[in-house]
Amino acid sequence: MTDGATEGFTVRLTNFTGPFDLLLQLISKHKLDVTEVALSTVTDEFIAYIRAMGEGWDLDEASEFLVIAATLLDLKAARLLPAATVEDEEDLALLEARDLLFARLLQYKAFKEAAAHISGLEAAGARRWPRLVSLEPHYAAALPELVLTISPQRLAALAVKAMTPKVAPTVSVDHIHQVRVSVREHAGILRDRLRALQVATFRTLCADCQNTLEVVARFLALLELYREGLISFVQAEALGELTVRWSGGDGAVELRVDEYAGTPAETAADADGQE
Amino acid sequence: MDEHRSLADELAGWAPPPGRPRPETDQVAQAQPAVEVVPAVEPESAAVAEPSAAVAEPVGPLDDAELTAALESILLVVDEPVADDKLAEVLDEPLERVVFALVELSARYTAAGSGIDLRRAAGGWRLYTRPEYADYVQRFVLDGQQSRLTQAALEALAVVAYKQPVTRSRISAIRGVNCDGVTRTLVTRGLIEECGSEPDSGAYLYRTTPLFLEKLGLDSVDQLPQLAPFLPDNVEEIADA
Amino acid sequence: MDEHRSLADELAGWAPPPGRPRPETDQVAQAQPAVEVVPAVEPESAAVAEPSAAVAEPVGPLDDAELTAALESILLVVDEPVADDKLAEVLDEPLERVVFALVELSARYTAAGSGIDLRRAAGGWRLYTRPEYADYVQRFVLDGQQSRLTQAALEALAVVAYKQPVTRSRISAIRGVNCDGVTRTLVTRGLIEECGSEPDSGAYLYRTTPLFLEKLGLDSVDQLPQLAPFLPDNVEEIADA
Repeated sequence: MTDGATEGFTVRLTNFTGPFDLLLQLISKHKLDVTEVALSTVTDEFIAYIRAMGEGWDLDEASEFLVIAATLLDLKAARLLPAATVEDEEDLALLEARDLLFARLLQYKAFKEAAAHISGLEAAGARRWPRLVSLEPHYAAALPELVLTISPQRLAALAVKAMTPKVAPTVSVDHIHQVRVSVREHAGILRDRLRALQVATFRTLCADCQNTLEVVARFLALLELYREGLISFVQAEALGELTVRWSGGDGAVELRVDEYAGTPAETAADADGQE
Repeated sequence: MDEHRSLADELAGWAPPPGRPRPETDQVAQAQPAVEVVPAVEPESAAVAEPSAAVAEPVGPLDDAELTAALESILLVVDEPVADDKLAEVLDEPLERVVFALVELSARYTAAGSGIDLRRAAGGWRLYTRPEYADYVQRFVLDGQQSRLTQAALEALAVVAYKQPVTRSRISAIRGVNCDGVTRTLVTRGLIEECGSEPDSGAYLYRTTPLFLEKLGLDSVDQLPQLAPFLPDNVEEIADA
Repeated sequence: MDEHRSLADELAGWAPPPGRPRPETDQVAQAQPAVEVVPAVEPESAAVAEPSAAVAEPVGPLDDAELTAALESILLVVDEPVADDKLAEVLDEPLERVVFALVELSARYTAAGSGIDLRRAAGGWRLYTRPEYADYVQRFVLDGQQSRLTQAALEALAVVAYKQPVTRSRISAIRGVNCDGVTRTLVTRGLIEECGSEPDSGAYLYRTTPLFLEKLGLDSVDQLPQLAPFLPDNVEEIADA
């Protein structure tokens, strides 16, 4: 995946295999247990890592990171408020979202530990080779004679069938040269679009993106809009379609979006200072 | 690992007969020199003939030493773990006797520090090199070594191992990332396979293969540690909600 | 046959030590439990490690028991007879010592009436089934043998025919399933054969044999139909017809 620091802020990314893995790594880096405090502690870092990912996103990955980032931001915001008793539906929904996140995180953690066990077995197995040699000639000669009635044409057809890709080929975006994009600009696009549509899926919102970097920019822009309380997210199932709902009202909305590192505009310089 | 230890337990107090005389075996050897000759004078006739007809009937029941030796010979030609009941059938011996002979043979190899290791894997028996000598063996195994699995592939494999049969979307949901690519890799490597589809969604279901068990040195997936201790009780319900 | 007798001559008057104690071997086994123990505290580091880096260099010279065990391990996986000087080179031991160990091992197998027979053949050493048990091995080999190829084997054969020379992992990648088993079947049936190995990976390459051409009634692989006329649209129908 991504390594090292990108300009603007310094983060050291180890390999992580998904949003839960990243969360767990961040939590363990702080030597914390999986608690609400831990989640709150790592929220900013989680989002920083997402920013640093830059290239290398695909839409499916992005939506899950986005949902988790949104939940984390919610939880962090709630902690900043004076502790209140659970009285309205919003609090309840937040608690549910938190429990679901904990549950999925712990479930993932269990499988990660199981994977470590399997890795150990695999390592031990790699030092063991099975007997696998050709049959001694006199046994091979005793095999019943092979009946092979296939025609060359059918063999050719079988070859074509075997060589026809079974899944839709994925288009690599690696070769696309890097374009500089502005998160602020994309936030503006999304604001206008969402105000008109009220509700749209993440996929729809990114339908006109020319490259991965633009998807990432839209993704970060959504986080910014979310942070401003202008939108909310709905996702029926994990990795399912992510729906974005406008909650900023009908009036004109001024965006306070800081630019990120690597933005073409001169505003990029102060990107790392934002909180 | 565990079954290895239990194997040893089973055999505790059992004394292998390292050097007992076996006149019968030698007699048999002298009586059947023709078998040594590589045939192939008329390979067609042998090939066309009914399999069973080509095979001479064995001469009476096997004594313990002969049974063990016959098992060793057969194990030398198997190219995948072979079930004990298949061995019993081919040798026309009671299953318990064959199993006992296999367990004893495995323990004898281990006790003698042999470079050959007879192991139970994926529901069968097969000869393996002993890990202590991997460094030497490696230089003779010319066939390209398969690269080790990535962390992502291991995680997906763990989900399949514990949740099988399971759909790709369920694997993805647990890992929080799309798993289509790693699932494909695991299928190509022969570690998991499709096994029908989910009635409601029509999505393919996946399970682990015997090769998975063999590569991991497991007899069955039941030997994997329980997942439960890692998990709070209600996680499944919450996550599925 | 001849070298078999000469082996016997060589060994005449040589007393095999069937049951001698080997404390060294047991110590070695106990000193290296890590190989068997499931570690995996930091799976990433293990998974990322270079295969060769993971291999510890052997610790000093081998004692007699270790040398014999190492030879057993190597001989278990070699398909072609392996020359004693190659074994000596890999084990970094004097040729005489290795030859002596091989001769002794062969004699020990024979004296113990093992079903495994270590013989010198074609200028090298290889493990064979002991002729006395050929009937059982043959019964096992013929059990369940089919005279027709499965659909999977036919498809793999088609891939080899058009992609040769090709590695097993490439066949698997093209077909999207593990093809190690069917590849072996095709080799056993003489339809494909090894033809060297890929320089980078060391993986064996396979090509079709003259028998394959004969069975298809072709003079050369150039006579196979061109693939171009088949459009992906109707591939399924034609192939499944």
